[in-house]
Amino acid sequence: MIEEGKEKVWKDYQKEIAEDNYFYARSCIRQNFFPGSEVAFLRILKELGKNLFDDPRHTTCTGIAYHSDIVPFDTTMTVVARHFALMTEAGLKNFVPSCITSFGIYTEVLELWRHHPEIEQKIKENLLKATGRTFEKPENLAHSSDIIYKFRNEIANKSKYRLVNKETGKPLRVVEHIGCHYSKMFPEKGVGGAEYPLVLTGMVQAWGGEVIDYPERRQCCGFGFRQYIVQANRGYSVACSKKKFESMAPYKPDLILTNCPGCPYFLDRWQYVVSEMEGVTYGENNGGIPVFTYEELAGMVLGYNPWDLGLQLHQVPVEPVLDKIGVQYKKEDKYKGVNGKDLGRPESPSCLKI
Amino acid sequence: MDTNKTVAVIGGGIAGMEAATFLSARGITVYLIEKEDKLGGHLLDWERLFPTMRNGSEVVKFLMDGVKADNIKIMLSSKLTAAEKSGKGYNLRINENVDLFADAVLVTTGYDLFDATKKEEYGYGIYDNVITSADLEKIFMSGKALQTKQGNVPKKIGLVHCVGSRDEKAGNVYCSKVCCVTGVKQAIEIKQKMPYTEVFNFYMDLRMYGMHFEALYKKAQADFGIQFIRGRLSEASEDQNGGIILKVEDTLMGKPLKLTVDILVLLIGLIPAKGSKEVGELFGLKNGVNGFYKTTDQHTLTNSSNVDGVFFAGACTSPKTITNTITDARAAASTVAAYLFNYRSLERKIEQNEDFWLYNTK
Amino acid sequence: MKTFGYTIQNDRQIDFDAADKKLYRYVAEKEPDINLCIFCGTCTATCSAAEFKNMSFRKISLFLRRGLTENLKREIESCMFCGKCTLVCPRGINTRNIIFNIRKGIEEYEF
Amino acid sequence: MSFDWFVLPFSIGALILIVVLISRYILWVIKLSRADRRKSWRSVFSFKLFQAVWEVFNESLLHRKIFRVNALLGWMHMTFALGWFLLIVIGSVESKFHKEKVFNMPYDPIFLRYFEHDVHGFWFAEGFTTIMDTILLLLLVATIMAVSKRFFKWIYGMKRTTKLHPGDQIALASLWLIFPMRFIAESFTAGIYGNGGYLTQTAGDIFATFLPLKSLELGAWWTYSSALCLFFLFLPFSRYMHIPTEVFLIYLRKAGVKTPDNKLTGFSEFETYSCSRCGLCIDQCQLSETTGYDDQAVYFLQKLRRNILQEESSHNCLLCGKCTNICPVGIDITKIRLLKRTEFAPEMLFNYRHYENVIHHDERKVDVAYFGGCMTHLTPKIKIAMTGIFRKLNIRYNFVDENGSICCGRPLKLAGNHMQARDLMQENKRIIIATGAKILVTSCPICYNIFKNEYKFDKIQVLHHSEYLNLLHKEGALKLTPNEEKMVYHDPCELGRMMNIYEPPREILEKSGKLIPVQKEKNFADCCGGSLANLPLSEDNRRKVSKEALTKLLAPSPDILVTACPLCKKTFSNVSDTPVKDIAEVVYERMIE
Repeated sequence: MIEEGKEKVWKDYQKEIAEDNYFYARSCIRQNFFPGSEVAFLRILKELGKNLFDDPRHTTCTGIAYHSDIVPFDTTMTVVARHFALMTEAGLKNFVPSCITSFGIYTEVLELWRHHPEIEQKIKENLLKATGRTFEKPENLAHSSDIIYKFRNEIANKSKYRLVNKETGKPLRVVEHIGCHYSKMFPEKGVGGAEYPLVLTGMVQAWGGEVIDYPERRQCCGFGFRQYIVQANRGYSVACSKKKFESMAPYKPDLILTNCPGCPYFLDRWQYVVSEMEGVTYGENNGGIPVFTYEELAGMVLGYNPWDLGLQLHQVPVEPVLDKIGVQYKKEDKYKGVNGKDLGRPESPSCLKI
Repeated sequence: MDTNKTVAVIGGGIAGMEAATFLSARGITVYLIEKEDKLGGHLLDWERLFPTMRNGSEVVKFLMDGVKADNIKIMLSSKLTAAEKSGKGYNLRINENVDLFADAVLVTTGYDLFDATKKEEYGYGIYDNVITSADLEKIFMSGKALQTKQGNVPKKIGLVHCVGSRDEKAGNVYCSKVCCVTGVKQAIEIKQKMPYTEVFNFYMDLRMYGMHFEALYKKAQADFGIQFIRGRLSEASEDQNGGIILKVEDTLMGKPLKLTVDILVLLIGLIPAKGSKEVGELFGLKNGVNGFYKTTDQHTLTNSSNVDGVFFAGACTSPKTITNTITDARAAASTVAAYLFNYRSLERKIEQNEDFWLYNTK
Repeated sequence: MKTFGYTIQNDRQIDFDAADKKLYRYVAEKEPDINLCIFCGTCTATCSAAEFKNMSFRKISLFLRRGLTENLKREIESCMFCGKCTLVCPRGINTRNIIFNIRKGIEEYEF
Repeated sequence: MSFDWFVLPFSIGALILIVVLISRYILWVIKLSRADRRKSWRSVFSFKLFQAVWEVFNESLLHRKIFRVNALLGWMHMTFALGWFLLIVIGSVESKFHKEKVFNMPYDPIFLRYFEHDVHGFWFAEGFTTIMDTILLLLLVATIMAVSKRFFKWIYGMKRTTKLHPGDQIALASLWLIFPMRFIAESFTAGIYGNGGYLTQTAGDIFATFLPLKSLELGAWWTYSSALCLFFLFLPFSRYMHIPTEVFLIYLRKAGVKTPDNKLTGFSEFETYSCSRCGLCIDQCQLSETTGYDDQAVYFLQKLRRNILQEESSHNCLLCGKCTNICPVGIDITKIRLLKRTEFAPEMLFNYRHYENVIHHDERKVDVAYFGGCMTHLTPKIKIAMTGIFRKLNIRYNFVDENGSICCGRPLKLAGNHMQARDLMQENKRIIIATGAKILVTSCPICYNIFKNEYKFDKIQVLHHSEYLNLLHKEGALKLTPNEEKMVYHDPCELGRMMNIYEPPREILEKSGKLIPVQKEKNFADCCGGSLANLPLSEDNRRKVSKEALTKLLAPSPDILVTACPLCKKTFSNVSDTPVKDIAEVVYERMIE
């Protein structure tokens, strides 16, 4: 691997990311999948002294429905327009979606309008007719992982831990996986482009870790909306993740880092499914490979309580990573709710070691 | 039969040298202007030539024999920096300090090689063991053994055709014409040097249009066991040992195919030369849809430009083989002579046959 | 082992690194003509058997190269050995001898 | 009893030879089918025995067939065979007179001169001596011819002679020694005792003038005996095995024993060992011309005898039948080669069950079923001609394989897959019978062969289209206007040598235009090179064979080359500038409506 070659590519794919004053658009599913992540994002930005508006009136972008062919694109564009209107009403100009699919949708809509102003005009009229709202297009559109990337060094400066194995002193080996809709559709809209994306790599490098380049890094996690939503298609979804696991396992990664709602969920849960169906595991000692969202990882290096970050909701236990880094945590608190009450224990997998 | 005519030939590659030779034979004084310090152009970097495997240096020697004439003034390390119409001819400035007059200008600025880093997914400049066809020729020229970066003898080598050609994503929709057969030639050369190395060529179409090209292709299959797989490389990855994992569709099987090779060779295409652009701006020469100079006509007036007294030869108007280039250079010499001596042949006209409709552009 | 109501799909990808090229080498040694195939499909178009069954010499040639022996066995069984394919092959490939030797090879290696 | 130690080599050699021969023959007889064994026992007591003896005399002793092909060679073979035979027979009679006993030692006639010094022992003793000297003279001449043939084969009009392996070489050397040594030994004895004839006595007297004959005599007889011994010991492992074996082969053939269609039996062993390696087949073989070919009939049989036959040898043959055609011993080499293929053929992997009931045709009642054959689909002019003729003559016909068909099965059989061909044949037979036709006409001689020989139709007459068209013409239904085009006719192997159809195509062509003869025709016709029978033959070599055959056919500069096989047509078309037509096309062009 010629590192300078990659750095040259990274230079070609730099994007503008707003400094402050964000309109935050939450993800539909992340709050269920990894509920600590978005909370952590809000906390990190607050601690960084950034202004962010988390509007409760914000709805789905229709991404899942759109990609499942249920909602026509006109509807999608009108919903998106409403969100822009909410941003405009809040007096903000920097739009930050938490979801990669949303990021893709917003990017696609803006690109379409750029080429076809008449469509934008039509949507404006639609929105006005339907809701009486008007909007300005965002001046800056960045995914929330772009924001963390932008402030990766600030986070590193404030960090309590580094992504280094405290026993050996060696950097942790991290597999980075970007959501497909982050930059594969519009490479120039992602930090580092689509081939050698930098957004997560930048974080890992800033926080002391080492990124693994493995052959199937481009492969989709298998979420793919219709593949996962229709039960009969789930075998295809698992197969996609499995392909990635088989490709990355020989590199012995310590963890997988993701920036999409679906990817961490599927890369985490399908490890359990593969182990149950085929008896195969991909981590050390018959365990799995822990999967993190970028907010979770940022929160972890900043020294947040792992259980506040929602790490207990992972199927593949994260404790090996915490132990390697030397994160202080209370084992007994893992299954306690916010109110301190015990939440009960999940059933143990039959094969995957927890 | 010396005449008092002078022609400036801009570019001392194959076309420039051969055109200069034939112009000088008509008693025309030729200024052969080359920006590098040697004549020969890209041919200097090519070891053996398809389809006969002749040494490129023999052709260079042949061309050099031609430009030894007294009335050819070879100007090396020389760059045209200004041009101004003067009567029927041009006042030209070379390197900011030399001025000369030419009755006609023959542009032979050739081509550049496609920058393979533009195909990011192939990993050129990023993966250790991805090289281009031009790099491979340099290795052949050096006489060194072809090795992986890790210092091993490659057991498997892949060659990818059409890198930067026929590819809208790369911005070049045309066929570079020479890479198909170069791929076959280089595959054979690899096998000749390393008979136990498996060689795979990945192609979308194999265009064996020239005389003996098909024979070369058949020989590659029959005598060297080179495997041709119809499918364009979609992406390459590096494995832990520095091997390159290729993902293609085996289009004849209708299935994706994965293959790990020790060295990947990218058969890069020909693109309009940067030099052509610079020279073109000086004279106000028109470019065609694909960025090469636009000739007055596709079929007939193939050496004439939109500017009076400026002519073209060689690969500056479209990718050409050496054979085509030499033929074209002689044709251009003829055309220039016709212009200088007012041959009736240049009076012929043909209705313009626009090529834009082919591309749906304006 | 649980099933969750679906099965994990097998990869359709041909893993050419893992392909068993034994049979191909066996046939190529007996009938080097196999190397000359350009997969034009003339053989398949003229094939007497192909009118009734899946039978494509072109595919056989590919299956052989890719080490897909199971597909190869299925594809080859309808061949009636009439030799029309040999007559039409533009590369002069001795197709019948290839089919014959594939069968010999399959028997030899007990695929 | 006459005895000296030198008789031992001969006696022991002869004894071993007899034991080896008897054991081999018994083994082969056991390998015959039960029916064939019965036939061979029964014929001992019938007229067939005399027929066999007569043929043995004609072929094994006189070598009539070789005479016909090559007189010089015939003479050499005849003097060797008949001369030696007479030497033994007359010598035995002579020795019995001398010993005045009916039963004497078997070596007595061989070494008679050594033991019997009295030339006047009985009333015709001088006569015998003269006869024996004459025979010896002939044999010496034959020996000289044999030696010279090895070194100057052109004298005998041969391009090539057979290559020898070590067993052959020893046997050959000892054979070359036998008669000269007998001559020397007898001359030496005659020089001492004066018991020779006009040849041996004259020579003996000359030898006596400069040689110490008394001390050399015994050595000469030892050498003679040893040469005989060596010959006997190596005979079973050499080409000379054919001498005793051919006698049995002729008898078995007279008894009606044949090589069956599906497998090799002991009869083919008799055939294999009857090959005298005369080498006549070598020049017949068209593949001899193509480089590096060494599997001509004679070598194929040799490999078979030595049990070193490789698969390639059995398959690398056009099965054109020209070697069988020329073989003076009448060995059905083509059939042996074909059946040998079954031993190498892969058994599994073809599956034709799914062809059942896939082909349907219309239900009209027809008189003629027309089966084009696979290859005919690549020569559509034949299809057009045949269907055109049917229509113009208002013949109710059904084009069985108009929309594709099951192969007749012969190509599979040619590759050695007899069992699998059966599946195809069954289904094809069902389809053909279902047409209700009384006549099955086919354009392909390959199909024709198997339809006629192996399909065993009860109520359907099988005709090749050349036969059928000739029949229509003879009946008057088909009328032709001949034109002036010069035609030559190429006999397809499968139609000619395999099926003996030589005249019908010629008859109808003569009525269509000017048919001019070619140098090699009928059973001597060349193969076009397209043969399906040869699996490993490369395209390049095929073209060489085709071009050579074509050159000979086009020697008389015809306007068109006519053949009666789609495969021959296709093969010649690829290399010929002269138009190549099928007989059906010629007839169709020239028929009067």
